[in-house]
Amino acid sequence: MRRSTTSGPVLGLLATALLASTGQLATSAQAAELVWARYGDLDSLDPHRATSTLSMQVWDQIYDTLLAFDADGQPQPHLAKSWEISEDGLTYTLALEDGVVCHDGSPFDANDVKFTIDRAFDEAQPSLTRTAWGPIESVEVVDTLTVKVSMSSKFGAFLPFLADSFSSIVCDTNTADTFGSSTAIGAGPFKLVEWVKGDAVTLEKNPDYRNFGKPVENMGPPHLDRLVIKTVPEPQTRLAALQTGEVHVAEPPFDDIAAIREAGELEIVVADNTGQNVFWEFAISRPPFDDIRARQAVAYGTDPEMAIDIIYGGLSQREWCPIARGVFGNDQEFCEQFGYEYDPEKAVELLAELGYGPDNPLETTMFVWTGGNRHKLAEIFQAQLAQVGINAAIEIMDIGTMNARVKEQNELVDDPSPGTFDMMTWSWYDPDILYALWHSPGAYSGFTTPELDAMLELTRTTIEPEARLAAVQDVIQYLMENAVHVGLYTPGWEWVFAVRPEVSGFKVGAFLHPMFNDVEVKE
Amino acid sequence: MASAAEPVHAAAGTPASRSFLGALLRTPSGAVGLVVVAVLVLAAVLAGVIAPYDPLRMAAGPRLAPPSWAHWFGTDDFGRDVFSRIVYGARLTLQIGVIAVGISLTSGLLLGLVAGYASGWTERVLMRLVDVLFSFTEIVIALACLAILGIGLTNAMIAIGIASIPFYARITHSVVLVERNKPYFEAAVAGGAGHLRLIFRHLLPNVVPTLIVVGTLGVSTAVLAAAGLSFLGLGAQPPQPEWGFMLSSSRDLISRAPWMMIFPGVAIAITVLGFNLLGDGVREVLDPRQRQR
Amino acid sequence: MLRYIAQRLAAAAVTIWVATVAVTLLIHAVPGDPVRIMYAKFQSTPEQLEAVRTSLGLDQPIHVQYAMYLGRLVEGDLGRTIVGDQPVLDVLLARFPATLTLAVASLAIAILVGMPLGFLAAYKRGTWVDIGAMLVAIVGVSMPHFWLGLLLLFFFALQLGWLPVAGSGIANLVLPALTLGLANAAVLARLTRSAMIDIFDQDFVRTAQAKGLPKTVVLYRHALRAGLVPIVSMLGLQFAYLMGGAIVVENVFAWNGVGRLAIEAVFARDYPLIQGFILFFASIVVIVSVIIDVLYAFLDPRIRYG
Amino acid sequence: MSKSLLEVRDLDVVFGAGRHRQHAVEGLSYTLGKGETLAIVGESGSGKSVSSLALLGLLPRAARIERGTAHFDGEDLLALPEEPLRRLRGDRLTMIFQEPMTSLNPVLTIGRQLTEGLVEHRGMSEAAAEARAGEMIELVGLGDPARRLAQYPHELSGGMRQRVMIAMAMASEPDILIADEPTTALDVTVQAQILDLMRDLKARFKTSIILITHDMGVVAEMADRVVVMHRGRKVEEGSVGEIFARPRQAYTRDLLAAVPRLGAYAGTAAPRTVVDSPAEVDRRAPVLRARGLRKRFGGRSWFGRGDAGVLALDDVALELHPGETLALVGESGSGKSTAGRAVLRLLDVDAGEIEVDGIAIRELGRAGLRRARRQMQMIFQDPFASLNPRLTVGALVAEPMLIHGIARGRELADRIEGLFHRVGLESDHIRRYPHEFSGGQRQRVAIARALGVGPKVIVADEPTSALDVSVQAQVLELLLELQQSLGLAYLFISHDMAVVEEMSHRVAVMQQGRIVETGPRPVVLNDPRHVYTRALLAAVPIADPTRRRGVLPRLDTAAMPRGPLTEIAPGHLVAAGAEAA
Repeated sequence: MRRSTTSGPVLGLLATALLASTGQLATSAQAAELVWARYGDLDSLDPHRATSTLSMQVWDQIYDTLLAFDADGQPQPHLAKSWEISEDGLTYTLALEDGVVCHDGSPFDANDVKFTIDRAFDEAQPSLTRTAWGPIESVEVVDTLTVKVSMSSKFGAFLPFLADSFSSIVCDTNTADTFGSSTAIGAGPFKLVEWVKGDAVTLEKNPDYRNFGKPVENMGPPHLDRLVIKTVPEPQTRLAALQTGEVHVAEPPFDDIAAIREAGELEIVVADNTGQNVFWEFAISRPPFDDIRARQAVAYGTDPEMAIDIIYGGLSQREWCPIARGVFGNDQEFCEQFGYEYDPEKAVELLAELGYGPDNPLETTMFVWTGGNRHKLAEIFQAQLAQVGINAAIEIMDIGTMNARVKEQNELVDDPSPGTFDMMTWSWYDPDILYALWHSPGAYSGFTTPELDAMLELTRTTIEPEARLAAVQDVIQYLMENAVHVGLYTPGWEWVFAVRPEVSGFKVGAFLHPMFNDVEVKE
Repeated sequence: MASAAEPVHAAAGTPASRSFLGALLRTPSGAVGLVVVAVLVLAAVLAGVIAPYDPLRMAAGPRLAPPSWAHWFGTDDFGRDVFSRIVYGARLTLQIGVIAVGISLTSGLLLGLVAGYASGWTERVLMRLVDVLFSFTEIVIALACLAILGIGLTNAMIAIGIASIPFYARITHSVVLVERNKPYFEAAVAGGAGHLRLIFRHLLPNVVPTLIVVGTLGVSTAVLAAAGLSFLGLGAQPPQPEWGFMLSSSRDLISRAPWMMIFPGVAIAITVLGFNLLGDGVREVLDPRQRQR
Repeated sequence: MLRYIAQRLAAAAVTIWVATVAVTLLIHAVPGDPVRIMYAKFQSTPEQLEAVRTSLGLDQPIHVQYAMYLGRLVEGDLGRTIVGDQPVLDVLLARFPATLTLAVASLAIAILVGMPLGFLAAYKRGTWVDIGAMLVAIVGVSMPHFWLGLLLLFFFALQLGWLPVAGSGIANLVLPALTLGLANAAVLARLTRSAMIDIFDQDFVRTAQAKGLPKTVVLYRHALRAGLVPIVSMLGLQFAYLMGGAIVVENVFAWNGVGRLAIEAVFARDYPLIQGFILFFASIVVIVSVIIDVLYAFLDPRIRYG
Repeated sequence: MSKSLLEVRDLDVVFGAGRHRQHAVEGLSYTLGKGETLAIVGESGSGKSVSSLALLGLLPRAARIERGTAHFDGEDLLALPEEPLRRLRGDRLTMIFQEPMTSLNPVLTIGRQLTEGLVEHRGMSEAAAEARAGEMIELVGLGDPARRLAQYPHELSGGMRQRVMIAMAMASEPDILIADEPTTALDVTVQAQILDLMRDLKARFKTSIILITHDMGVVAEMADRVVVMHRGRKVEEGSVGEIFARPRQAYTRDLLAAVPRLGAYAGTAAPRTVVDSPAEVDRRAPVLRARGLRKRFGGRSWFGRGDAGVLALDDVALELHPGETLALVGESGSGKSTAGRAVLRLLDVDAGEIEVDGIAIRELGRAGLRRARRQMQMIFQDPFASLNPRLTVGALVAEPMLIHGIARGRELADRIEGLFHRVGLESDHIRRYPHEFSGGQRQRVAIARALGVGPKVIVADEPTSALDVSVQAQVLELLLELQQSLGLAYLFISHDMAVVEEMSHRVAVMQQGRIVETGPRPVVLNDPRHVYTRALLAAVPIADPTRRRGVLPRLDTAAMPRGPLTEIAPGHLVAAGAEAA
């Protein structure tokens, strides 16, 4: 993109405007500031009040977690330097690092941990992710730096959860009404300066920060003075802003990635181990998808390989499994045996068995959530399905709405309208997600059977890796054979970053946690 | 002097007649508007014949191909033919116009007629309500309707229709007020005419010409509004070849495939312009006071 | 005059009151269970939903709900958003300055471009200047805001690289304000022209001419001064129209105002936020139109001394 | 006759172009002497206004001068470029217009509008101009200059505004004042005052006047010489005495003959007979009787208090017998139209009784009222607006008959045809739309519609005031003929005393909602007892230049007696306290 170096704008107003913007740039360079532009804003600064990736990525900067994922996605000690698990597997005793302080200067200790967990289980306003914490019965402050968590049953996914942003530790000084909307006190690498809703979150360096287990080189406070996380919804706008230097890091438009790489100015960073998985999921409580053949017809009738190729141009991969690559239990070869290779004729056959044909297409609706070009992907699937005789209307909605709508669809047993299906997405660090999704009553009140419940319970209570793998794979096989949870591709959202050349040290950790601890902006 | 009023009545009195089309074609705006609208209708009716490709067919050509002989308006990111999509889009556009204006016109007409005819408290309450809704502005009412009805093109049409009811009610009401204070109305009352006769035989025919003008102009507003909602993602859903929706999908590709942005925009602008001109033309024919302007 | 203002204020109050009723009813017009649609994040249990219902008062009879709503409203409490659980009023107020900036800048452009154009066209009625100006205006009226926005974006930001594409600074204001301003200038030009033609046809303009006043005096002192009265009276409507356009334009340019917020809210079915937005937006439009009505009264001695 | 000041030669003014080209003025020539008043008379469309506007370069956009000269002070006004013409305009040549309500700028003060011309043309300082404006305000009889100059037009009545216009036009002591129907929009008493004022100022400033008017009475009052125009051409020109006494052209003669003259029927008790065996007035029982009518308009607002509104009817009583015409006379705002509409229950009065043919109309329900409306019909003032433009005149005439179930099908068609013939229209008119008819024909349609249901009472609200005099005469003739052959009773509402004299048996004079005098027509018109009636009659311009009236005293409406009516002679009632010496 050319920037105006000629005499330029015709209007005085424009000239002033330009001066203003260049002026801004000059100051930003001096203050070691980095601007990260994202397609949307976070929902809340309170980790218990939102579930979006956009929110989590901000929490990561403000708060810290007891454990941290290493580059391979394995949970490692972080603020908790060690832990003990009782014989029966029901009690976790965690020892905390000494000398950590919250942003307001108060010491970070066991009380903060208890405050956070109690808050998550608050009767009136429980955390949106309460169940992911596991069957916690009580939290006990043993001493300042020791905390004991008791479970009512064994929960294999507890430690990985403590490395996830949903378990961000909220300091116990967050008692103001404004917490979540204009104040947030954590122990993370950056402090909150200001959140202008819809526009930007401004953070500044936490000079007291200490890193124990995060997979970055810098063990002290971040090099950046300021981190500004801006909302810029339009991909083209983000790209333009990247090119002019108004923004340093952003997700580029997918269609331009090839060109960006060719131009070579901006660096393209593709995150691995995102834990993200995109899959088909059906309202199985009523026709047409109460019949497995209808579900299989959708699976046979769509070609994810071709679709992601067109839309993401090789930046995404075909995913056969219901859980993402890098997550315990993912095995492409294993999953592919039970998968559904693109086979339109087979789909037509199955539909014919059900009484559908060219004159009597199967009518249904496909839910898709906004962003990441998923609506375009959906449009391709829609066209493919039309060829086998499935008329799928597309409804695009935000992820929160989609969660609600999917659940509602499953619960509408007697509704005369045809059941829907959806391109659901989940990002999780452990196969325990399958328990959340499919163990009765199920996150979406969807497909459940007693035998699946039993299989899922086994994945929770089996801690020994070999045995757990077998248990997980049994579940995978069951889900795929029943065409309940049909994997499509991975990763699925916000995993590509374009980074300006003057920026170094930008990393995206496992499960899509961008980390700015090592980042430096050259003059 | 009464004679000054004569030409208005003279032309206003012309019954919907043979000469109307002729008169319309003699006004420059009416002629251009009529041609544009005729082209739109033809495109909608004959879309199957005119469009070289199936508007939904992906990979009808290479992806993001610039305009060429094979693809006059280029192709989109799925390799669909933009020209064919625009031609088929005319159908949706006409539907939007007819349905949205149909809803708002009939409801607004009824409301305005009743309010204007009833007078007294009925009128005050109804028109007060209409004023209130009016100050909500159309887009907000449309958004509220969509929040209730849910997203989709049909719902968008309904929402736009509902949102413009206050506008049509106001216009109808103001015309009814003028008409019911004219002596001919009083003459009909004096003749012993009842409610229905007064409303339908005397008021309605005198309100209709104004509403024809407003309705024609209203089609352009409705098309714009629907395109706007579709652009925001609240209206048409894939794969509908709705022009506003096509524009919104061109946003990410504006630098790589500007033709995806240019042609649907031109189609909307020309259609809206056509209905605006047609409305101006009809007004010129029906209200000659405007003609001197 | 005072009575006139009192009447306008009373009318405004009625409008806002109806708006409060409308937004209370809105939640009940939603098909299905609004609470479930709003709060059915994947973990919520029936008990939690029931708790939400009680806390929102949705288990109460509708008039009680309305009373509760009004009670909270008086305290400035418009409820909390579904997405992110933020106070609705805070969210709206945080975004409003951006919308106001855009609206004022656009209105300024619309007035500076549209009024002179309409005035010129009316004055040169029937000439090529008039036809040309009105052709430009009708094309302007027919252009979708968002398309004009995209075109400006394409040429000024992407092709010429003169202006930033999005953001919240002064430089970023130019394109959205230009888009919204020009589109409204076209409307205003048409309105001004027809108002001025009405004025030019008035007897008193002929009187002024008959007095042998120079053309400029006839035009400015007599015609324009009197023409301002109907034109200003239309500005209220114009502003409402402009605010409506702002909703679209904000989304084109990622301008961080209440319009973008509203669209996000509709997508997320964030009903408390939608309710708050409607009430807020209607109030703004009503307040502005009261201000314009008062301004109008100052221009028109028939009201000023009425 | 002094030497000529303005000489217009062969003036052609044309509207439109091509197929639509139309002469508004064709070959008009006249001269205007110094200090002379020249009246240009004609009916609507005669080109009388256009010809004068052309002189000042104020033609409407669609019109243009094709030919002619107009020499004024050695220069041809028609050939003069805009700038020098502008300097003459408003200074040496000034103009006043018909509509005082709209001819002043509503957003500028009277002072500003009065002074700006002086500042512009005479180079006066603001202060000097203001002083002069104050003088003029006094001169036109407005008084209290300081207050007036600060006022806005809407604070003044129509008559006062016309005085302001005159002050504006005369402030520069112009050579020529062009007055385009200066009193047409005014009530007759105000008209008389304005005419007096013009005469007075003319004498004072030695100004020549071009007076454009359709009113032969005003011509007779004011003019020295007369130019009669018809369809753009000059028909006749002569001194006012010649024109009235010995018109040479048939058109002029007809025009003069059609002018109703007050006093023409002073000697007869009833309107002239136009049929062989006229129905007599039946004095046994009134067909219409109203008592104690009261109606207040406005006054209520959302904020309680507000103003008290206008009392449009205040204790009004009427009685009308079969075959009789009761004329309701008064100026604008007197409540006469309200009274007419009230007796038909086209509007509801606040109090009072109304009986039509023995039926108490105010007590009737909806259905009863509809039935009762067979007995009473109305003819409206504006024939252009009183016919629904979207229906054929046949359908319009048929409508009341259909509603009242009087006839259907073939019989209805026959009746319609019969009615059309009855009012002097042709059978092939039936299928046409109102706009295809002239004003007079439309009024005939309206009459046919009223007649269809065989009413006993017809309320005629200024039925001819929108018509040219020649057409007016024909319509009046028709009304008389219908009354005398059908025995109709007319409530005849009019402001025109001459027409009233021609048409009515009895007269009721209304003023500000009250009847101030009523009685047999010859008695009231020949021997008026109420000051207001006298003033009304005195103010009527007489279409006879030999009988010019002197300056009239100004009327003090506030001091007029408005008490209850008392009978001073059989059937002659006057508001109490009105008995003057």
